[in-house]
Amino acid sequence: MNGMTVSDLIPELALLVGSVAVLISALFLPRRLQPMNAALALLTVVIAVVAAVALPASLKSGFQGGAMHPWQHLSFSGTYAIDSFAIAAKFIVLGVTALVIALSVDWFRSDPRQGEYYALLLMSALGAITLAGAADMMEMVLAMLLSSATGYVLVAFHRKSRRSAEAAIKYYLLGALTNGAMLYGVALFFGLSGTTVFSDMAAPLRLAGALPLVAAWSLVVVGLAFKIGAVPAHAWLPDVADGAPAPVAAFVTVAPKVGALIVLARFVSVLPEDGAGWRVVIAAVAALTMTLGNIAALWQDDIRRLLGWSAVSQTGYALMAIVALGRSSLALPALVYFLAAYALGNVGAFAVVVALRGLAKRERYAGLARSHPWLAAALTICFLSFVGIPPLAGFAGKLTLFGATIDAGYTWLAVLAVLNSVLSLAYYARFLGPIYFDEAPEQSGASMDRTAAGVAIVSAAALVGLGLGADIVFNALANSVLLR
Amino acid sequence: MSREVLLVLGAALFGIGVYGALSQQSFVMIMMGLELMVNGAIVAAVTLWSRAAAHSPKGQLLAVVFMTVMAVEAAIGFALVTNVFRIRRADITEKLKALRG
Amino acid sequence: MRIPSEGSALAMLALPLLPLLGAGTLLFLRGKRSVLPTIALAALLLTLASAVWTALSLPVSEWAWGPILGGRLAVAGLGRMMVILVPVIAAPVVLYASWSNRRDSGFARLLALLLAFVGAMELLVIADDFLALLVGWELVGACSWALIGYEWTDSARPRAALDAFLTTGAGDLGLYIAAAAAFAGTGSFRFDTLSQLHGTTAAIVAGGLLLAAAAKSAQLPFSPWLFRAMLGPTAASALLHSATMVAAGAYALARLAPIIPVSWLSPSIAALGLATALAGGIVAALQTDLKKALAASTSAQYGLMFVAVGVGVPAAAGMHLATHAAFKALLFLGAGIALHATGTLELSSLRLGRALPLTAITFAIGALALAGVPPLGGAYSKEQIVAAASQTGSFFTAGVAAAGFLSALYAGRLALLAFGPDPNRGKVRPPNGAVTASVLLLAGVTLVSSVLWFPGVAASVAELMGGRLAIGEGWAAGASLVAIAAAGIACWLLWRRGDLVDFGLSPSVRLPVAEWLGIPLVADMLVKRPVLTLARTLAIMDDRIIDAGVRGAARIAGYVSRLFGHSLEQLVDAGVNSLSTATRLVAEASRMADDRGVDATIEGAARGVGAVGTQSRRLQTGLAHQYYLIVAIGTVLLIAIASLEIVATHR
Amino acid sequence: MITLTLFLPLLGALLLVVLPLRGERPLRVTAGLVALAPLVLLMVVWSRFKGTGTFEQVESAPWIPTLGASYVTGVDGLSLALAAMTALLFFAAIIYPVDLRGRPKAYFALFLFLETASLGVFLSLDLLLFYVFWDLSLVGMYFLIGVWGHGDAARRSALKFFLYTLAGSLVMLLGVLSLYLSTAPHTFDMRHLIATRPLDGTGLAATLTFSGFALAFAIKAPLVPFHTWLPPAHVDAPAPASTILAGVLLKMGTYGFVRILLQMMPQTFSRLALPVAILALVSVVYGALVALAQQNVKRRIAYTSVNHMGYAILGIAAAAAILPGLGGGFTQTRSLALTGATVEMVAHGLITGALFLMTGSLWRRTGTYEISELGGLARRAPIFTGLAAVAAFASLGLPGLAGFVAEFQIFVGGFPVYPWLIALSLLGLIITAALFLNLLQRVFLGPLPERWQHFRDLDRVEIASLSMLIAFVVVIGVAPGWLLAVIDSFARPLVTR
Amino acid sequence: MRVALFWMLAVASIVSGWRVFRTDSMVRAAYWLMASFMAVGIIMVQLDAEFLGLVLILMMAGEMTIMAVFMVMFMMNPAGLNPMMMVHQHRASIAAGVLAFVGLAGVGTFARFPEPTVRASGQVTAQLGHELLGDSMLVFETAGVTLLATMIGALAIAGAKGRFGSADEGSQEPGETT
Repeated sequence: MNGMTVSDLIPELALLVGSVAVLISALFLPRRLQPMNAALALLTVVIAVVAAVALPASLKSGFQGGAMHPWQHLSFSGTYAIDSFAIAAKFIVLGVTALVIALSVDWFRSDPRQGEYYALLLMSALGAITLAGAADMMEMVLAMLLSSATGYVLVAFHRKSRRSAEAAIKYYLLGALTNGAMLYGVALFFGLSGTTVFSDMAAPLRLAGALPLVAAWSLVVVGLAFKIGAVPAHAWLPDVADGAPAPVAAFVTVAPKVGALIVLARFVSVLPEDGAGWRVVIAAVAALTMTLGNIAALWQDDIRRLLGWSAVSQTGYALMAIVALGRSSLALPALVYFLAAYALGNVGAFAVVVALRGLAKRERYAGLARSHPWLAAALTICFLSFVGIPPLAGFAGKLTLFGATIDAGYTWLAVLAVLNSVLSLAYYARFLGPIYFDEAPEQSGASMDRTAAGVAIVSAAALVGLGLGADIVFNALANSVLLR
Repeated sequence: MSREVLLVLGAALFGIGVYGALSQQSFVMIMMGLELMVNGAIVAAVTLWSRAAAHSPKGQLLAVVFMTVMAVEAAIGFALVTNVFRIRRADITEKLKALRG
Repeated sequence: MRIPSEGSALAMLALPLLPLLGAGTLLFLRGKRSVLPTIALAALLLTLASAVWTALSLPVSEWAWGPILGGRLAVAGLGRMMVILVPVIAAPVVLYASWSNRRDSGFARLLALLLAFVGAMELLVIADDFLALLVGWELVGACSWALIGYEWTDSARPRAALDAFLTTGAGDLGLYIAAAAAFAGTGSFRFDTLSQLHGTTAAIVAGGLLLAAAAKSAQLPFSPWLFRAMLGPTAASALLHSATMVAAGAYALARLAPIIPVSWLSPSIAALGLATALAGGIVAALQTDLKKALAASTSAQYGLMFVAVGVGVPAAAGMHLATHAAFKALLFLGAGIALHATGTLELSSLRLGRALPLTAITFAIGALALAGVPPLGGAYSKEQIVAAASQTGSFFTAGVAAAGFLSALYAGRLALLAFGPDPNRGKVRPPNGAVTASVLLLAGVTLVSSVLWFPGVAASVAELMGGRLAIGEGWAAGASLVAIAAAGIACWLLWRRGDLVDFGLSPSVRLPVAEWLGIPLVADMLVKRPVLTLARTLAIMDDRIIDAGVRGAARIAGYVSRLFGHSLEQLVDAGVNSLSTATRLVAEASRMADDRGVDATIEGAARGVGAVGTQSRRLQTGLAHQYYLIVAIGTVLLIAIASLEIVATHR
Repeated sequence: MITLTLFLPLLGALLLVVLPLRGERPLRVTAGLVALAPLVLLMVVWSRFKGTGTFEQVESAPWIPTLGASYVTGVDGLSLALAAMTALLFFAAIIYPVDLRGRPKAYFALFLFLETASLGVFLSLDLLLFYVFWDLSLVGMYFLIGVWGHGDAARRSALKFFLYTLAGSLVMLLGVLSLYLSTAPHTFDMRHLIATRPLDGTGLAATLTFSGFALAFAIKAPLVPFHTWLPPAHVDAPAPASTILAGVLLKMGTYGFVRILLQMMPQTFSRLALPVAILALVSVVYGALVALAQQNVKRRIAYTSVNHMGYAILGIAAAAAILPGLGGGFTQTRSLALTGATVEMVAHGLITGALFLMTGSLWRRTGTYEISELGGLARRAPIFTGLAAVAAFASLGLPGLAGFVAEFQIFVGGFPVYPWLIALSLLGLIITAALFLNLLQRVFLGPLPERWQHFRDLDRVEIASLSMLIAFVVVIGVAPGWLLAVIDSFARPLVTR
Repeated sequence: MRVALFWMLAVASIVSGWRVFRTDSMVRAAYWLMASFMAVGIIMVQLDAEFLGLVLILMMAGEMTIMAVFMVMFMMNPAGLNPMMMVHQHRASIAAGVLAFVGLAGVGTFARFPEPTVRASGQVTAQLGHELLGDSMLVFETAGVTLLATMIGALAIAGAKGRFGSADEGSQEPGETT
């Protein structure tokens, strides 16, 4: 089991190779053909997806045990997990990456450095995927670093945009601070357990005192909170959603979050159940995050900021799964499903923004239902999915999350989440109102980005499909075990 | 050179770093604070390797990883600070508040 | 005499259905005015035929709405007389209406409503269970609403109709309760199971029934609704006061009071009836509007019937119901003719004896019957009530005799004032043939009722109704006759003195009494106004307070976001100076509470778009170093929560 | 068959969007035809209905087997009656003319979508499926009110409606989860939950779950004091939407009271029946009184809904109560109360639906709902007046019309259980009579103001739509046997269990 | 001797760390920071992590030099030597720093850590090498990828010239009108 099977890393390697290939092609392609890099990047993602699909199948032959999912194992001396959740995260991240690439084609068409953009995007996806699989403190730190460092750059990618630069620096400053804190926490963990591999940490940690343990995990959680956009390190999210290039905003509000939540799950499952107090703290963080995100979103007149804040609140919901971890068998499938739904919704909503060439102000959306009915419908579906209206995917996600939370004995958190869902409807509906109920002010000049519109519609359709076909996800994840 | 003393040293560097990161207006000075924090973490890592888990080479590796983090953050940080200064003529946090609310 | 058969059951169903069908036909053919009266009268005649058949065959038939709901229809007892009486009285009235209202735009509606009125009443009569009774009961009420509001362009009339409907409707609630209690007690609505009732359930049934009957028959304190009902067309009044609406109460009591095993029921009925008879008599005597005076007399006469039921001789009540129906319809038509001729109903300005001699004679016949002057049928039935009362003792006898005195007094007064001779009276518009015929018909019926005086006739009529008459004390009959004679003399003397209109009483005394002893005012003050005020208050409260709770929640969310934004900003700015921050926060909060709390009607949600919106965004200051502070504070909080949790679990 | 019934309107909605139909008329005709289909299909279902007391004509398919959720539909007496009423009401509402703001396609598509959602609530036998349709109905209604409502207030009313009822439905979701988690293996199947009643009794969990559901349904029904979303939503909604809102959506609340609370948690309900009944009584009297004070036609009718739904829930509570002293007794009357409550749901749907459609006609012609601005319309519109009078009398409970059949059964059935509450609730009857007759009098009777001299009577479509509803009101009022038999088939086994 | 040296270095690292934020110019601050790192580097050498210590010292020397030059080149005071004291939320920052120190020092002082079973020996660098290419190879690889990504990223942002002329050209939102 501890072999260094390079074949375990085929999806990751594909991304890496693809990224380098994009860089090289960017060097040689004439400017006119630079958008070809998008195609190359997309191809890379497709290869990675195929590899991720093939991975369990290829591994199955090697492991003939009687277990339910014999192919699940820890690789690279326990530092990297190959399990259902890591693979699910790969799918989500890769899917998001593919959609974001499609969003970027038109958006970055005029940018001469788009080759670097796609290369960095693939690297960032690689970071998120590695994060999801990380089963080692150092791997976790580096994966986060990879994801963050590329993320900062992607956010700053518009060299002429004042907002882009500002968003990037705030993103960076907050990330560096929390990362610093996390490093100290990781050092403490190493001291307490003598190792950085999750699977070897659990036993020694049970012997550790409460004081260093709390200090250590709190610092690590702060670091991860930054990645997922949870209180208290949430502040970058709305600013980045607002200032970053819209396709990048779609990406960085989703992909790192997926990886970080999975690794957070792995991480807390290493902690001793008693005496560490982590469950209550995560519950408190979840409660604060969802409430803050929703309250702050309440009166937003800018859809990009609104999506940023709603991304904060969605993090709060997702954290409910972490709270229920180990107490409800529903928790992890719910988390994965919810993340998939959230990813589709967020990308879909940003796709609408991209399709409208970055249009953000609420009043400019008046009458959208008439001028762009399909875009309006897609945005509506995304929003309603966020609220949790059935049969959209967001509903089944929230349903299972609430169920897991109640099952875990945290009914108050579920009740709070319900109240928050109602609150969230208020600001989503505040946006939907003008779209449907008002007349368009005048002919809006910008043409529509058709590819992005397609992405929006595909995302919305996928939300419906995922909602109706929820069983595919839950069935695949039933009886899966989170490796650590 | 007991473990406790070394860890207090690490904590002190980290604390100074926190103070610097929070108190400085200039981006570059903030970055210095952040580096000091990492410095503290490195001290802690090496200490805990040497004084608690010397059997594991991972402790050293941890310090390497921390240094990598420091280098990467510094590089990206410089790039971003240059960038924002170029576009916004902003060198302190107070000058960047277009994105808020 | 009983010939039950399938056909007779069908005939019984035809009793309500034929008139209703006729009403539908009338509405359908509303354009062809000329055929309408024919259809209406034909429907009534067919109904009459069915009525006679069923009265002879005594059909009984079960009916069901559903697995549980259902009951029984039957023509039995008093009903045998009633089924016939209703079309008999209705036919002349419809004849009258078909001429006097022929130019109305709602002519078809009027005839249809009259027919529907008959149909509903027939249903009420053949009901042998509470459910069917209630259905008929309510339909009668609805028809009377429509009839009173017939001339709806004058908004006073629909309003009067509403008042009448609500007054009787309040009583109807009693019938609902009675039905529910009867079902609870016996598991069925049927009358034949009522005798099984006992205890509270029986008392509830009795009380509910009495309430409903009192309201319907315009007994105290519900009597005033009849005055409002006077705004309806004459034909409607005639029918409503005689054989339908008002009759329903007395009919139901006469039918049910004997079989409900509740001891206090009969005395209560009698006492209520007597009180109404006396009060109604006084009101009728003092009222100067011809129709209103007749209306008051209706209350009084039904009071007498209640007395009869109360003292245990429902047959006497039934007999009086029949005779009263005939002469009261007659009197109302007479009043209608007077109104048609002069355009007024003020007693001081009528005296149409010379101008309309035929009408005067028929009116006089009716008045004599009302006064109880032998040998008219009205007199016989009233004497039977006196006789019945005399069985229970002198108190009721005296009361009934006094009521008889009053009836005779106001009957005479009305006849003299309305159709007395007036030498100064010029020409007036004469009634036409159809109207006259209808009046004559009713006069004929009134006269025919005199056959009751023939020995044996009354007894067999009573037997037909499933009861028997009381054998009265001789002195009682004498006293009654003396009272009538005295009233006649008093009437004559007053007429001679010219004081018959107002008895020389000043309006300030007479008017309140004549307007039903001030009951309407009291009801207005005690019921209508408080209810309306309550409704308005609640409506305002509903808008302002209950909803404000909800809006308040929205507003609190706004506040929270605002305060949150503020507090963070303050916190960030002030750093460790938390004390001053807290003070400022409290001040800010109270200022906002003052600003907003006062004006509770404004939607917090909408208001927030402006002010609160900008405030809540301050949460995100945009300043990176303040984000840092959030992280620092947050981390401390995380550790604090974790420590608390650990301390708590380890204790 | 039921599945077809359920999804035909949705299919029709998609068809409307896709088909290149232009202009209001062809769209209305198509939508009307589509809406006719479920009505016909439900008649077939009705004809096949056996009344066995269990769910019949069940159709099922796996949906999320891992979570124990499936697609299950079927009918019993309750759902069949309500579904048929729903289909009828939708047909009447869809063909009813209303100002479409130049967006006929969206209007009819949304309406058909809403029909699927509404039918789904009554026909699904899986809690999750039930919830799905429940929430979808909110969405559809939100857009109907927002886009086609009157004036600027409509948007706010729509949002208020959406927020308020979504809050209710999410609270219900917690209840659903609580029920779900109490089963082993976990399932959302209503039949299983009804048969096993896993969370019944007086424990804290059961009480909390019951309260959650009750709150959700009380908001939806609505009961005082959770009703304040209703008046603005009704006033600002376009008339056909008001019709559906009052006729169908409110029923979901009462339906939930029966289907979930009474059938799945009868013991808990019997313990908590009195508070529910008192709340219902308050709704009856309060709703009537507040309606009496309203000076806006639609607001007035809207508040009578509070009153009527109060009756329905009073009946349900009476049926639910098994008082210690009564033993198992009063089964007959309790069954009567439940039947009455169900008939009330149907009757109120038809009657108030018709009344709201009429307000639409009023609005089309006058542009106002203020009672004080109207009057004397009977002169120009006798047919309108006649139909309005019948509907008003039906609503105030005149025998021979549907409302009476419902309310009478509730009174009679509830009386042995809660004599005082029932007696007090009768007050609602007289107040309702006052407010409706006053309404008729002030809108249709009296002198005709100059400005309405050219008021038009109802046109043919309006008459057809309304008389269809009124006809059923009369038929149910005169000969309700066919309906009562179906309803009784579920009500009696339920209370005798 | 070792101990005395250690104490000197420890005090030096803290003091110079403190001086970073108490100096007049950024250039000086950079050199104070470097001094702090150098002291820590030597302490690491003392703790048998010679390789790491030296790497740290070399890295910081280079980095801080770049930083100083960088500040002079790009930032607001070209001399980079003018007096400056630019702080905000000062008391809160002090509180945070003190809290962080007290908390972590408390952990370091009072927490029970396992005692080392072996003492770090002379082969530590070799051990590190084995670990890098052995059990933690993935970590090593990830670090490599991260550095690669950093280079690409930093160049993409900071480089003023692209392959096709100015890097700024066309690098903006499609909806923006600049």
